Amino acid sequence: MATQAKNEATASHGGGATPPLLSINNIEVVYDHVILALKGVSLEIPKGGITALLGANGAGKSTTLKAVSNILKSERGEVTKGGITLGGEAIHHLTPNDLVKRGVVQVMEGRHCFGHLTVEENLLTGAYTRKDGASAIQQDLEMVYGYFPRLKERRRSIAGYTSGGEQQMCAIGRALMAKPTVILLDEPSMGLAPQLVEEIFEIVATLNREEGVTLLLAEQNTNIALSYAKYGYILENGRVVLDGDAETLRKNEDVKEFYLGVSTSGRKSFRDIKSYKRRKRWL
Amino acid sequence: MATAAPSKATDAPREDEVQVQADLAEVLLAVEGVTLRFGGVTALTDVSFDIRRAEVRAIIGPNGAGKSSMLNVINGFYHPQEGQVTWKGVTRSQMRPHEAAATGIARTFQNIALFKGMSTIDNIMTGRILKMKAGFLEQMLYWGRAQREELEHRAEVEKIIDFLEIQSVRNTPVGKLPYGLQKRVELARALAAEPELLLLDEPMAGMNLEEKEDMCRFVLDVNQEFGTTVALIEHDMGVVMDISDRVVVLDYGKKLADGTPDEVRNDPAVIEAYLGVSAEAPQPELDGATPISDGGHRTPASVPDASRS
Amino acid sequence: MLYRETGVFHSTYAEDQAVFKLPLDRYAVWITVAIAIFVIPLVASNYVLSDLLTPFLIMSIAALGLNVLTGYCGQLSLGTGAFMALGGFMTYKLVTGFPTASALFGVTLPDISFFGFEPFDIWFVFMLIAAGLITAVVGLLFGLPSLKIKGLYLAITTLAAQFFLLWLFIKVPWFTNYSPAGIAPAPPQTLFGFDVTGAASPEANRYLFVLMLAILAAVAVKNLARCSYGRSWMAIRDMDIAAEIIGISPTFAKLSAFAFSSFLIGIAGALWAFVKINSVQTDAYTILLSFQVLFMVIIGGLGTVLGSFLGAAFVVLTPILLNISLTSLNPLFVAIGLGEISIAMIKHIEFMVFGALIIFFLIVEPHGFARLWQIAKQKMRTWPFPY
Amino acid sequence: AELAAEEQYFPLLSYRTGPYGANGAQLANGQIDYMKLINAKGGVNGVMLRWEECETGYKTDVGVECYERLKGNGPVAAVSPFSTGITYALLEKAVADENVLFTMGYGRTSAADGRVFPWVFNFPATYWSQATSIMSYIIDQEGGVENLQGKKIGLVLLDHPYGREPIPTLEALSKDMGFEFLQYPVPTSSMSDQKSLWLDIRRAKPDWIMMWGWGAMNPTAIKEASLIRYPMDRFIGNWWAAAEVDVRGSGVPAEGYIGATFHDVGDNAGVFAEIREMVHDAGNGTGPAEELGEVLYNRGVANSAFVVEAMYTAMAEFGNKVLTGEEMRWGFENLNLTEERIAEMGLTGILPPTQVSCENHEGSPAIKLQRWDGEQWEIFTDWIPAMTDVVRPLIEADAAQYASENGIEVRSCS
Amino acid sequence: MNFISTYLFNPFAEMAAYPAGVLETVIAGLGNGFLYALVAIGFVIIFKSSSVFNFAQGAMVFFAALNFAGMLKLGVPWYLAGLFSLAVMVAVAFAVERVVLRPLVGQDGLSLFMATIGVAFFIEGFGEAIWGGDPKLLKIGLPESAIFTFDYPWGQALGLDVIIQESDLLAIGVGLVMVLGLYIFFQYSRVGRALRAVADDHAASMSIGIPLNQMWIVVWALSGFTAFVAATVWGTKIQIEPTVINLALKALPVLILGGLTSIPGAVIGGCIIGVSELMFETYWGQPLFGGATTEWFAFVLAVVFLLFRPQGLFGERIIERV
Ligand SMILES: Nc1ncnc2c1ncn2[C@@H]1O[C@H](COP(=O)(O)OP(=O)(O)OP(=O)(O)O)[C@@H](O)[C@H]1O
Ligand SMILES: Nc1ncnc2c1ncn2[C@@H]1O[C@H](COP(=O)(O)OP(=O)(O)OP(=O)(O)O)[C@@H](O)[C@H]1O
Ligand SMILES: [Mg+2]
Ligand SMILES: [Mg+2]
Repeated sequence: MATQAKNEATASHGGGATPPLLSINNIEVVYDHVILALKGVSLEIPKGGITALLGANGAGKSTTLKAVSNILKSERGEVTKGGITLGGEAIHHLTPNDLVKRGVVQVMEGRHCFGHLTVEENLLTGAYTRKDGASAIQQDLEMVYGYFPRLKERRRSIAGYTSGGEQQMCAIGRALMAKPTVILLDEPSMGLAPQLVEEIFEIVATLNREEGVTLLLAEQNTNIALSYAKYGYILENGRVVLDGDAETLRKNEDVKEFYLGVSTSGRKSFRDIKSYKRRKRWL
Repeated sequence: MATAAPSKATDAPREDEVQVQADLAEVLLAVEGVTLRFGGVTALTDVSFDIRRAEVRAIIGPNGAGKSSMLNVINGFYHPQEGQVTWKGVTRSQMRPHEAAATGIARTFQNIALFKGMSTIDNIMTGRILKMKAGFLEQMLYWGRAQREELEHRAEVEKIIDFLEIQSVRNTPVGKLPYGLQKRVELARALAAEPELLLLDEPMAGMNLEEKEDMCRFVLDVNQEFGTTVALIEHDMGVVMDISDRVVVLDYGKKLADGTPDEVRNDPAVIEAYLGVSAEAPQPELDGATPISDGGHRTPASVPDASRS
Repeated sequence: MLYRETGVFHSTYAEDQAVFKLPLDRYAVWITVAIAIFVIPLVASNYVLSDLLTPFLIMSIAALGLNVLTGYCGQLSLGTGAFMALGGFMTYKLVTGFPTASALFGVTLPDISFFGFEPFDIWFVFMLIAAGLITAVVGLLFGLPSLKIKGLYLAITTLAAQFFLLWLFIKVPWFTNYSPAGIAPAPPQTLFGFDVTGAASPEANRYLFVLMLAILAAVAVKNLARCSYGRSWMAIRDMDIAAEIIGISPTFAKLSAFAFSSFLIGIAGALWAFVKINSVQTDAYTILLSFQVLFMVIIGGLGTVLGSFLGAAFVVLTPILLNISLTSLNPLFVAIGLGEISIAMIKHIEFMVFGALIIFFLIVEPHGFARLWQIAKQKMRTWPFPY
Repeated sequence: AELAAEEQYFPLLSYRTGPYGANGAQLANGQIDYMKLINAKGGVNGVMLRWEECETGYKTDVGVECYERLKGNGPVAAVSPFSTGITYALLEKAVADENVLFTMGYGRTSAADGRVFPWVFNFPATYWSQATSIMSYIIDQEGGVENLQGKKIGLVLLDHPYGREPIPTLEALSKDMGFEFLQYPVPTSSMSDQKSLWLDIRRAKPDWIMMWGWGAMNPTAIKEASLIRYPMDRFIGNWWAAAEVDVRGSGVPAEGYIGATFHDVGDNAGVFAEIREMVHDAGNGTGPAEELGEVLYNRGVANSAFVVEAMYTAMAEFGNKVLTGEEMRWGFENLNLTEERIAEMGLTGILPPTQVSCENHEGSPAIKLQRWDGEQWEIFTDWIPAMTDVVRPLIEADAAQYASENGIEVRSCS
Repeated sequence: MNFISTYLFNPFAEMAAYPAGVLETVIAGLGNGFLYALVAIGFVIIFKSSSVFNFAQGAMVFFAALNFAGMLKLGVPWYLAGLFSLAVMVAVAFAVERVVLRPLVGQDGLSLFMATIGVAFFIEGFGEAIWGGDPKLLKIGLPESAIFTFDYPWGQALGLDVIIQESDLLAIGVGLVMVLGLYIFFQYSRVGRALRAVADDHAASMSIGIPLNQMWIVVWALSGFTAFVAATVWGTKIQIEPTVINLALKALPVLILGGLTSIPGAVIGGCIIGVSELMFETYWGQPLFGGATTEWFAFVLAVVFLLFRPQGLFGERIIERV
């Protein structure tokens, strides 16, 4: 399966080429019946690609991901317009469980480990939907420990007491245990030490390369996101305001200035920022 | 005041400034030989460092190094098994958190700890509770001192709100705010207490560049305007190196290095344990948020942490 | 845009801090109060006054009390019934022990009277407050565990108060002045020269008396809620660790909440005995009452004054109205050949419907009626547009 | 309204649900069946009876609400809450509304003092009287007061106003008769958990046990008693603790268990034949026809019968019309039931001969005792009069305290 | 001095004087304790796996018993009646999940707690509406008489005069079995682990594909089953009528004593409370405080315990971090 996936991965470079694995067209999300969080967002996630979802706080990144994985309901939010299809199949009616069975797993913003379970138990719960036997699960457990040796050390400790980073690893590891084909990563870099951020993205990249896992990641850290992603969308208060290949985005002047912090004048120090009122908006 | 951003920072060359502060300023808080254990885990082992008045002190280190625990020790939420904390000349091995707050230590939290059920303004007002003196009956009747206090403190809080530019969400329940704004409200709440020492636990986590820049501004202004001492934990090297005067590096609960940003940045141990190889030579284009290496050459198995403990 | 903030500006913080920021809200409240005071006593029947509205108001006071503790301070309590009982018994002891001011201080309040209005006939109110204070002290004692025990654990410990206190009132004859059956009659009381409790007093008097107290309680809670007390309570509720770290003493916040809430609950309990059932007996303060008050607070809306009233109305009135309507429907059932429904069956149906309603409303809006009301307003704001 | 004027109104505060429902239902059925009978026979001198039920669940606050709900719906004959708790709550209301409160052998004992409680009637016997009657039986069995010295007598009581009523009397008796008085309270909230209590009894081995129980408490008590093999013939329930439902519910034979009563068991009295014929056979019965003749059913009948008799008495004075509260009160206060009159109404054995007076609202208290033979009850004593000389002073003292606390001026009856 | 002798010395003197009495009390206490535990376990199962504090547990016991007894009253053989009652409990589980929990997914504990009270009201009313409110007997030939050791030669020989109610022994036996089974299920089975995960974080467990709805059906069915067992055992001792629900309240102190999330805890808590409350009532309450102390003793005892261990004896540590 892996090899075949690889081909496809290579085949669908830069998105669009083959029919997208996951496509979101023009969805509108409302919280509490009154708060309009997404005002018509459309994304196309090619199979085997890494797609980045960028944008300021409150832009609606997490909301988008939740809309895909269908856990909006539990936050009293609902998709009021538009639709989402996975490999051509409409999925708005599916339960999160169905989605995970179809290989779509979300790693939620802000970790969400199971505080009272040990790290290892956390990982094992990740494999809940799997039917391929204990040995296979054990294998993947080892794989995860391979990626995150630190978790191996803490396998017996109660997740609630581990540090922020450890929890982040735990959350990602847990998602891996489900043998996903699509991972929705919400701000994986948040609160991680630089070299860990690297590592995690390396791991993500490896997964994408080796296992042909498709990734949709919401990131604040535009810089690293764009250097790993193939394609990027920029969200601003509930709308897609810009999208394109990682390359083109990185070249884009506005992106450079507002998201990468490099302007024509080169990189400037955080000390030298004069006024706050620089915000330029596309909308 | 928010509009008139001071430009003092850029006038004086930075190195000197650091020197000046480092030498002259009195020690505001000193941590001596602190060791903190949780059952089996040793979060901190014999850590000592000091924070001088009016400086920006950064605490960095890999995840699980014990940074947050350090802050928790400083403001009395964790009680170290060994060592003690000297705060404004008074040495104590234990104090209750609200005492710490009363004596001028305020902080923000790594996993946001706002009062979800309250509006932004009320959250910030809680920061000033220590300053409110009105009695029960007065408040019950909303009369006399109670009313007066409410109004004057409200005025103060509004200043902070303008300063941090959160007017628009003044009356929104914080639970519904996006992450980044919540962080800002939390800072506002800490500032409302007019602290002498401000502890910030990863204030810029989960922010995009723009917001980080603003946050830096705020931190620096607070530090320069009111001379508030700031101790902050941050993983974004760009930020840390730029805005902090001195940096202490923790790794696995042990102090790894302590000094000016440049000293630290060039310390091989730090690079090995934390920054990653490429940190000192960032390609200008990819710099800004987090410096990243050309990736891949370090296999996960050889994560430095793995070898320890 | 039926209901709008636009066009309403607050030039001072005073205005912006006001309870009702919008004139619309302000007027609405004033009108409601005016109707409650001047219209209802005239139009409502005695039964409605004495057995629907009065109990509703008494329970509203209790609900306000519990709301301070559970809604604002986040401390779950199932001991309400017992604290109401304490208020009842204490008031009884006080009014029988010190029937007049002179009995206590030797001073007699001057009894001047204009057309039956006696400005100095306020002894009963003092007694109520005193009883409330005693309850507050006891409540504070039973609140002490809250410093260590949290959440449901605490809730269950409050049951200890419930059962222990009631047991005490039964076992210690002193509480009922050694009445053989352990039931104390509630001697009629007057205020400003009017009979306000007792079977002989006019229903309207009782209603107005309770209404007055309910309004006072509401105002008090509202004011505290928007001052530092209220904020420290809410801070403890939302995240006690953080609250402590930013300088709020949990001890003080929790205990003050316990004391004040018990104070209100105690007064409600006294009224329950003196105004509603004309006697003080543990039988009227069972665990069931504790739960009912908790319903009121949750169904009505935690941490809202309005909610306390709505919740009380729901819990007090629904069963009675259900029962009455079902009973009166009986002829209909007979007519359509269902045959008459026995009162037992009606009771069962009443239970079922009440339970179903609780669930229904929780599903419609888990945060209670008060929130429902907010959303409605929100809708009116954006009307005719959905968002 | 036009019709209502022709009808005397009975607000029935009944309870057919909850732990007391089994007992309450039979009482209510008896009351209603008798009223149906009276109506079938053309009413009380042409005045028809009308009634409405309101479920109190034996809860005081609900009872009060029920009373208030019903009281206005017609010219009230009398109110019988069948709950001591509710009775206490209604004491003042009844006065204020001028409604007779007829608490037949329950409620506030000291209400027997008609000078303080003009509107309350609790004949044929108060709890205190009943307790003394049972004591006289015990004395008789022991062969004289002197033999009570050092004997132990236990009271298993519902920890509720009702259960606590007899305590002062028994304490008084234990003082001057020298027996040891032991109390075994059963909490209302867990009536069916009496294990510890009966282990205590097994240890203390009281010579006699009286029971002031009600509802689900009774069967449990009887069962536990038989489990510890307490001699049933020394276990005496008051007349709310000795019905068929109580024993059958216990699921044990309980042969020999003794209970107090003031009326016959079984349906040999003429009235039952009439009820069968005119009510049940007419397809108008309230409960199952089998319950005719059962203890609580009969007591329900007795309750209605007493009220109806009071109506007759009043009508003799005020004419055959719907009666006002005050007139009903007069009727009760001047009630004088002779054997002849009772026989005339076919109530022989169901109503005891009763004479009420202005100061004495209890009549001339006496009880009979019935024994459970494993199948049914059978009465095995004649009337056992109460020790009025002991009880009356206590009653007057208590009434006096009530009067002073509530500022009631005691009316004179001479 | 006098005080000391009355309150601290005499009771023990009495125990010493009549040791058989102590034995009796302890056994009876254990019997009660296991009954409480049987109900408490029901609470634990649901709390452990959805952090919902299911107040309807008591009502469910009553409901199960009512269906069972009602069927028996209709002359249905006991095994059929039992099956019926069990089936109904499972049906309740489905209904609750569909009607109550699913719409309320992700709401805070208090709302759910409230909702379960609603459920309690409903099923109590529903049950009585169908089967009538009158007390019923639930007799299926389980042992319910009492054993007098004196009836046996060995008892005579030992000079040991003790009465043991068979229903107590029954309760103890059944209780032990239930606990063992459930404990293993939760600690070691895949579903059990998932259940604990759900309790910790609804959203997260959804995001990794644990089907909340099925989980809830499972746990509610499980606790329905415990309710049914409790009802059957209880039926041998008492009549089935609404105060059963109040008896279930006693499960609460047991619950917190053992720790809301620990099944073995529920049993040990049950034993501690069952025994100590009977001992107290017998040697202090009845003789010194006018009796009926069982009303409150359990709760007060629980408070005292909690002051020293805020999460109960075996409860999960309360995680306090910032
Ligand atoms: N549960 C909720 N109820 C109401 N509004 C919500 C809820 N969750 C999010 N929102 C609103 O929806 C908008 C988008 O939120 P979202 O969390 O998707 O932003 P985001 O891009 O993920 O921001 P961040 O980068 O800080 O996570 C925000 O304005 C937020 O206020
Ligand atoms: N309350 C606690 N109980 C047990 N262990 C704890 C507790 N708090 C922290 N620890 C342990 O102490 C170590 C340091 O934790 P800390 O949160 O200080 O790390 P950190 O430096 O803040 O990491 P990060 O940058 O990811 O937040 C971690 O290994 C964690 O498991
Ligand atoms: Mg997000
Ligand atoms: Mg940290």
